[in-house]
Amino acid sequence: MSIEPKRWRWTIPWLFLAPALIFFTWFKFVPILKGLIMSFYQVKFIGADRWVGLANFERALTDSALGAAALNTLIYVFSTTIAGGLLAFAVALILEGQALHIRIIRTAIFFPAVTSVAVLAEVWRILFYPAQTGVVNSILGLFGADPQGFMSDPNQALFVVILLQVWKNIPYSMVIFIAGLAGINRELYDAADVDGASPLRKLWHVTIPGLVPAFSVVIMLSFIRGFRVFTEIYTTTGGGPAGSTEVIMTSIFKTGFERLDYGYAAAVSFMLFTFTVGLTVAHVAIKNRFSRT
Amino acid sequence: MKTTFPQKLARGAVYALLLIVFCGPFWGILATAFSKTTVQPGQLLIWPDQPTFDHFIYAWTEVKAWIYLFNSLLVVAIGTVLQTTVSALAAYALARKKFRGAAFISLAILSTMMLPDEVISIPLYLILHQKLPLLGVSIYNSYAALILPLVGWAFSVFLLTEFMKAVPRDLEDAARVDGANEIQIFLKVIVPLVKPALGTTTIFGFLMIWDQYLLPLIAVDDRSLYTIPVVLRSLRVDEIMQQNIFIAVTVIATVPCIVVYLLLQKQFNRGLMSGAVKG
Amino acid sequence: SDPLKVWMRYGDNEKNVLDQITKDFTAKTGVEIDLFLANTDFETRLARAAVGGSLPDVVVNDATAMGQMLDMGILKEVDRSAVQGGDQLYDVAWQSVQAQDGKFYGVPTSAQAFAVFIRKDWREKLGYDVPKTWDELAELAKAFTEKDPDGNGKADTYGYVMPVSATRGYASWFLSDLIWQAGGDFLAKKDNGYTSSLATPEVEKAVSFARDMICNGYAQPSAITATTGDATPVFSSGQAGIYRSGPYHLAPFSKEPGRDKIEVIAPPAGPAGQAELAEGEAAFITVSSTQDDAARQFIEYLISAEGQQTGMAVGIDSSPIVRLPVNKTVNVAEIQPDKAWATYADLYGKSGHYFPRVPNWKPIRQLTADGFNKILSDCSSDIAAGLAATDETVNVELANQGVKAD
Amino acid sequence: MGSVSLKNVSKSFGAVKVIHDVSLEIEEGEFCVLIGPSGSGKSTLLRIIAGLEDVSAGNISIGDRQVTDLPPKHRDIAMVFQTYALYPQMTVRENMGFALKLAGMPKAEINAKVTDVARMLELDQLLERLPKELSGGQRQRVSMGRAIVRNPSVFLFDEPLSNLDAKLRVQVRGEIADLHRRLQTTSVYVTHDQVEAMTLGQKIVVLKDGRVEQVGRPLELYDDPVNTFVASFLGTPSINLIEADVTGASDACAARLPDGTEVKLGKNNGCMPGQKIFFGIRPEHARLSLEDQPGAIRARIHAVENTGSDMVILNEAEGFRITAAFKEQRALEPGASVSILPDPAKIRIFDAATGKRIRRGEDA
Amino acid sequence: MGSVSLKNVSKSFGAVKVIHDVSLEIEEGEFCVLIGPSGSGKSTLLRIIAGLEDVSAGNISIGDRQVTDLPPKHRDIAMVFQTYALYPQMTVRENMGFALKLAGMPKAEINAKVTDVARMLELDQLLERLPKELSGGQRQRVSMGRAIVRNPSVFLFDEPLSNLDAKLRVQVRGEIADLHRRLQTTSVYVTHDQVEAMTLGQKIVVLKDGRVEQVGRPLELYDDPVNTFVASFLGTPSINLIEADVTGASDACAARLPDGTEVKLGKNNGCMPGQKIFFGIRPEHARLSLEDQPGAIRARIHAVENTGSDMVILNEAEGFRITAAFKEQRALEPGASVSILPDPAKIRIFDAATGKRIRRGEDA
Ligand SMILES: Nc1ncnc2c1ncn2[C@@H]1O[C@H](COP(=O)(O)OP(=O)(O)OP(=O)(O)O)[C@@H](O)[C@H]1O
Ligand SMILES: Nc1ncnc2c1ncn2[C@@H]1O[C@H](COP(=O)(O)OP(=O)(O)OP(=O)(O)O)[C@@H](O)[C@H]1O
Ligand SMILES: [Mg+2]
Ligand SMILES: [Mg+2]
Repeated sequence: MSIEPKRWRWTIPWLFLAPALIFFTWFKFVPILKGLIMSFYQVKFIGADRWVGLANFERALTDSALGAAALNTLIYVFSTTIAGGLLAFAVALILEGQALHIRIIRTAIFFPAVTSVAVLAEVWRILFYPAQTGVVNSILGLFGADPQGFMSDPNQALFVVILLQVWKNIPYSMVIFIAGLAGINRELYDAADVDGASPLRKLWHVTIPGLVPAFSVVIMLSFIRGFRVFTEIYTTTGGGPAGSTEVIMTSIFKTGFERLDYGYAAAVSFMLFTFTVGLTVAHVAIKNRFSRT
Repeated sequence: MKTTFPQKLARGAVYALLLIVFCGPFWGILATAFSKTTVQPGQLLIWPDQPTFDHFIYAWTEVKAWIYLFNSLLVVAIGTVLQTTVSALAAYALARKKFRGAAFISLAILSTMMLPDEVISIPLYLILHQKLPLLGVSIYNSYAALILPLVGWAFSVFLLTEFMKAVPRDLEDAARVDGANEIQIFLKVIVPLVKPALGTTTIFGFLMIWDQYLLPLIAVDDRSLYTIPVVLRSLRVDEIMQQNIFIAVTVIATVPCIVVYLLLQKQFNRGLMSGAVKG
Repeated sequence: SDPLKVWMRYGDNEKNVLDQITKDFTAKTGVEIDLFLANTDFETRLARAAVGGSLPDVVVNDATAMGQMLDMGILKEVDRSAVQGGDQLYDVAWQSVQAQDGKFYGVPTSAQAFAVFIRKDWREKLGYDVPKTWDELAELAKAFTEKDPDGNGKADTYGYVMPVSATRGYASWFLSDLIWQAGGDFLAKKDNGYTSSLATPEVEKAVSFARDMICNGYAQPSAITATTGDATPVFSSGQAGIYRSGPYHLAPFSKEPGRDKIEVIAPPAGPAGQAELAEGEAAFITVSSTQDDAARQFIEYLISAEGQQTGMAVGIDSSPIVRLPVNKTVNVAEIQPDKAWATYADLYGKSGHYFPRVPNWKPIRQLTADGFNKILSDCSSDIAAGLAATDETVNVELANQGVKAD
Repeated sequence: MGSVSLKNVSKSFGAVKVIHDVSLEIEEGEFCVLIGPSGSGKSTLLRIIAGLEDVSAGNISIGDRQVTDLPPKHRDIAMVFQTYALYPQMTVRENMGFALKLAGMPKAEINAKVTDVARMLELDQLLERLPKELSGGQRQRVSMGRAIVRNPSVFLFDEPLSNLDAKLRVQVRGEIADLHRRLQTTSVYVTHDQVEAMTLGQKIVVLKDGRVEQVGRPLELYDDPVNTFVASFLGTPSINLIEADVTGASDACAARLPDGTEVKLGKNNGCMPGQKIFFGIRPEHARLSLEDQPGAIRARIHAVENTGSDMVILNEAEGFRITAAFKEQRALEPGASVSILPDPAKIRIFDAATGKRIRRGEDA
Repeated sequence: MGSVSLKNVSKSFGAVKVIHDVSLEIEEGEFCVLIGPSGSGKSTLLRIIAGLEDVSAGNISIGDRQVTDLPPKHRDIAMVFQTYALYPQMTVRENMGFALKLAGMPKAEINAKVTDVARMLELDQLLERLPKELSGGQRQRVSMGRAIVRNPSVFLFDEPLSNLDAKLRVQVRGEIADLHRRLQTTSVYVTHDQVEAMTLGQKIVVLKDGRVEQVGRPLELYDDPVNTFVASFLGTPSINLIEADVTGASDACAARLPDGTEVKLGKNNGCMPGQKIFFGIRPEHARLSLEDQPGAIRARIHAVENTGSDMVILNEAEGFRITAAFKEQRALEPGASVSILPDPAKIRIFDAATGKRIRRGEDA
């Protein structure tokens, strides 16, 4: 390298990238391509697959069950984003600071974010067990409420699985907000004090504008997680009852892996994939425009 | 401006509420796993009732949780190290080098972050069966099959890239003037400076590998290679298992994650925080 | 030669008996067995193995899964007459592996029927008789729910444990008994195929009975999302007192809540009399197998009197893989010490119903389960309309499978 | 309306006392500069006046109102911050009008006021821009505009120039001075830059460790510092402080420098023979010549710093260093021998043990 | 060993050319300062010398070696960065020894060298500390120590003082000067502070927009600038540049200032009657008196900035402003009428159109 450094310098980034590129290519890019190709076929298990062109995609667009799942997904994404974001923001305001007890609490409430989804789902099934003796129902009982059906009630099930995602994401988003809060110029609060702003006004005119980047990160992460949500739902309600918690990924899983219709599952997957990638690109573009001007 | 006693009390109540909501369930699970009393579905004990290790002993000897725990730990240890190393190397190139194609590579890697794993499981299964190019061996049904597909992970590449971008150029230049070559710059200057980010990616990488259900399903046939989540799932469909034993296995599945988190949490918080502000 | 690769849809609970069987078989024939067990995602694994060209030689799976495996094209035809000992098998068992084209693609290895477990201690405490009809069943469920059968002073018990989640078709699987007991059926067989026959007063009666159970609160509260995995602990932990299940639960329920506390009864008769689901497992040889002889030998061992007897796991610390023997020469009542087994055998022979043998039952099971689950989860919905809607989706699937009658 | 008066103000953060019993009177219309090293409590004191920090003890009044317990918005003050603290999401116009809007002033009136002040500060072209679209100097002016618009009794400045580069700093310093000449509003200005303090202040308060060391007009402090701290804090290059012994009789004693040179201290000098003192002479009062001079300090040039307009000569004498400064260009090279003659009227002496000034009859 | 020579060096970033054909000779042992406004290419030029940037065209040699294509480590240079660029995870000792360790020097030898240099820079007590445990000035010294330890042929400095506060800056500036006097290593020093340039440099290179405007000794540039850019870049307060017309005959013409005052320009002034010029006079060459003087500019004092050691008087004349500066303390108040007399020998005139200097016979 030192003999003719200039001539070989271009290879350096590629040498560093090489291991990653090998792994990504073999275990991600190639499967993605294969999957994409599959979506144009009716996949047979023994013998040659049957080329069906765009039929799988057409079917997806007219599949009403998938449409219902897509609607549930949207509800899921927006509710988890809004509720999770706002609650995490509130928790961040409460737990901002460097005092020891606050740091300990922050560490402790992070547990849900570092626990297996499989375990979390189990926790949820236990907590929201619909019997009167269920944990949450017992607590509700203290306030005189009737036992609720929770995940057994088609009207509540989606709400309960949304709550799971919110619960799991609050600590994570909270840390991002706390970082954002630490980045806000203290003098702005002083300036607002001198200007005569009330605490609410300070929140609105200083804190929230200062947290715009944090909100942007939180929303983006929540969107990505929301659109591809699977395990959280599959292991709690399995999409039921009466399809009330069916989302795109559980629907894909059922057609692909339970009914073994791989071509169709691949086609729907790629539509979802394209959508999320598009969403990310749009987000990055918007963010860049904002930070440039 | 001074906090009054009622205010303090209110704060304390809010803290308690947060702790109950976010940690309470874990406590309940722990208490139940150590209780002799059989719980009904939907019940947790607040305090261990007739404390006992029986459920763990059963999980250990009968369910043979230790085999799966060992597998999980082995896979997660090697996997996390490989993943972090490979990601850090790639991040170095993406963050600190200008080269043709950088934007394209970034985009390609980023896009895999959006991809649900389920989507590529069939093609991945086929690939695991194929012989690796050049090496001519198939890794199917081996530890390698549980590890290698997880080594490339966009999230850690990107987090580390963001961090490495923030390392002042002066430091790299200083090292260059001091006579360091690329490897030395990477190891001695960049890596020590992105330790917090490494902490963060290690925890999330750990969790991600630990949590794998689909990969073991398609990568191995041999029961002796199963990992904890697979066993957890097959225990859940096992209708004969006692609830407490199942909860005990759940505890076994959770403890390593929490331990790793607590060990790395200082780095982790800093990493998450500074990474986040840059967004 | 290579060991014979065998995949079985069993879990750890059956491992010991299977080890015993393979050991005996190898000792007898010298053929090595490479055994793989999976009780989750079994079909998914099979599908992947098919795509990846790594299918086993022999698959032991639910007989109902045959349609799907045929669909995948992985099964070899079996010459019934060439199977040694095949003539000793019950004919009804053979039918479960007969495809639409009249050919056989597997060999039955085990059968079972479903009966009802009841908390005998509760029933006696409350002074009720064994229920013989739906009404008595409902009465008992009501009593278990409302009369504090466990005597702890809390209203924390329920009547009937119902796994009616839509997941993997549980609702359909559970309701089948009731439908038949009411005199209905899933499909109507015509000359040139089937049509869905759910929108009938009989099926409506069955669904309505189940829904009342749930809506009156006599079923366990989580019924609507419960699979059997969720439901079983409800019974075993003493949260509810009635559970419809197979003989494989005898052993565990004898430990918890305890043999003296439970009884096994014939399912209470519905408006049309007695009926219950009959199921079975079967062994299949895959198209990619190159060891047909060894495979056949293994299957023949499984159905032989010796194999069946070992499979019943008497004296082995294991769940049985043979619930009810398919071999006529084996008498379950003689082998199983618990008399309840006889009840099962009796039911299987007398009133057992297999699911209809359309080319692929699984999708239909899923569709009907989706439909039932939807109806059951809404206490005020129009049952007939829901069933009619389900009929439509099932008919579409029948058409897909090419067996829709005009 | 605008005098500021602090009476025995103390402030502790937790157990740490950072302001010790400070009393201070700032007259109406006066420009008062608080100066001191980092951590001396300047910002804290300013924030106490603003009402952003509570006092632990003491009283503050503005005009004739006791404001000790009033929140900032009721103190009739405006503040300019080191980081300008402009609301990033608001335009210049909105930033400047924000306080008025909060006070409930009608929109038209706010607009008129803002436009007025913007014109005065030459910001009228920038009213619709966001802070991030402004240069450092412009931001600085907006932050001043925001304060002026409110027409407060007192302006408070916390190191308002420290984020600007050297050239801009000089310019904006001039603008602040002009503004004060025009508006005559009482101002309290925190800085740690002595040039700013000297050029802007009508009254300078020197703080150290939360205590007031000296208060006075700029030249008063420069010429008549009460101790070595104040003497060396003001002036660049710093005053020469040379350890010396007092010799001779008390009414006409002299200082013996480490190299043996004796410098007459004049009469009524308040010093005692044998006493250890610091002999202080500012560089511009140390006359340097290449010829030998009687009574002069003999030294060798160590380094010459010539900026074209100013020459600073660092000299090594026996046992100490002494700096001389002047504006004329002279050909001087390191290594040359020189003699240095302190201007007798400008000598300042301090007690070596306490650092306290010892006043001589000759001190102007 | 250590001369540095740049021949026709150009550098583009993408399509933007930031260094235009720069040639420069720095002699062995010389202390050369690169100065210019922000973005003028100072850092880029320094990084080119260091080998941290490739050149687009041209050659660089250090000593008698062509180094154009060599990587930094083979150029025998050491560099001190604005941010000090200390490795945060290494102790002072490790920081200083890092380059030697990389070069494979035995541990004992490294230790000896580091200890040596640390003693020289009074860092010996701090060797085991981490950078974050040091003050700004100490960090600065460590970063110099790290450079010195390597004993390179050339030191490169990129604004090494800009992160220090004013007092410390003066002190460390002195240390750098001392060090250079001691080691006599060729040094290239980038700054945008003209005081640093004037006091440290033996040679100053003024850059603007990637082009060399003028190269010379400090006083040469101060007294003899080639254009208005160089003239106003050096010196604080800045030179007064007043638009004027040339009147009279060409061998003895005068400048008519906007207020009508005519100032004789002397003979051989190279100017043409009727020409528009900038009339330049530095503040310290503008003599100010309260009495009327014949031929003087009449003005009114606008503001007085008195730092105790220096007085800067900003004056308003009719149509222009003019600044005067001096060291004596005089009683001057804003509003007073004054007359200002430029020192005839120090007048510098520039073509108004091009900014180019017009040389007069009288220019010293
Ligand atoms: N909120 C606070 N909590 C605890 N200590 C504080 C706080 N604010 C200031 N201090 C301490 O009070 C002392 C005075 O701080 P202050 O900011 O007033 O100094 P300063 O003179 O403005 O310094 P600088 O020139 O660095 O701004 C310091 O020792 C500082 O550490
Ligand atoms: N890596 C780069 N890519 C593109 N343009 C660059 C790069 N580095 C510098 N430039 C541009 O080159 C020009 C010269 O930059 P340089 O950093 O040399 O200026 P400078 O004189 O050191 O300024 P400063 O005093 O602000 O440090 C600037 O216009 C700058 O924007
Ligand atoms: Mg301060
Ligand atoms: Mg620069």
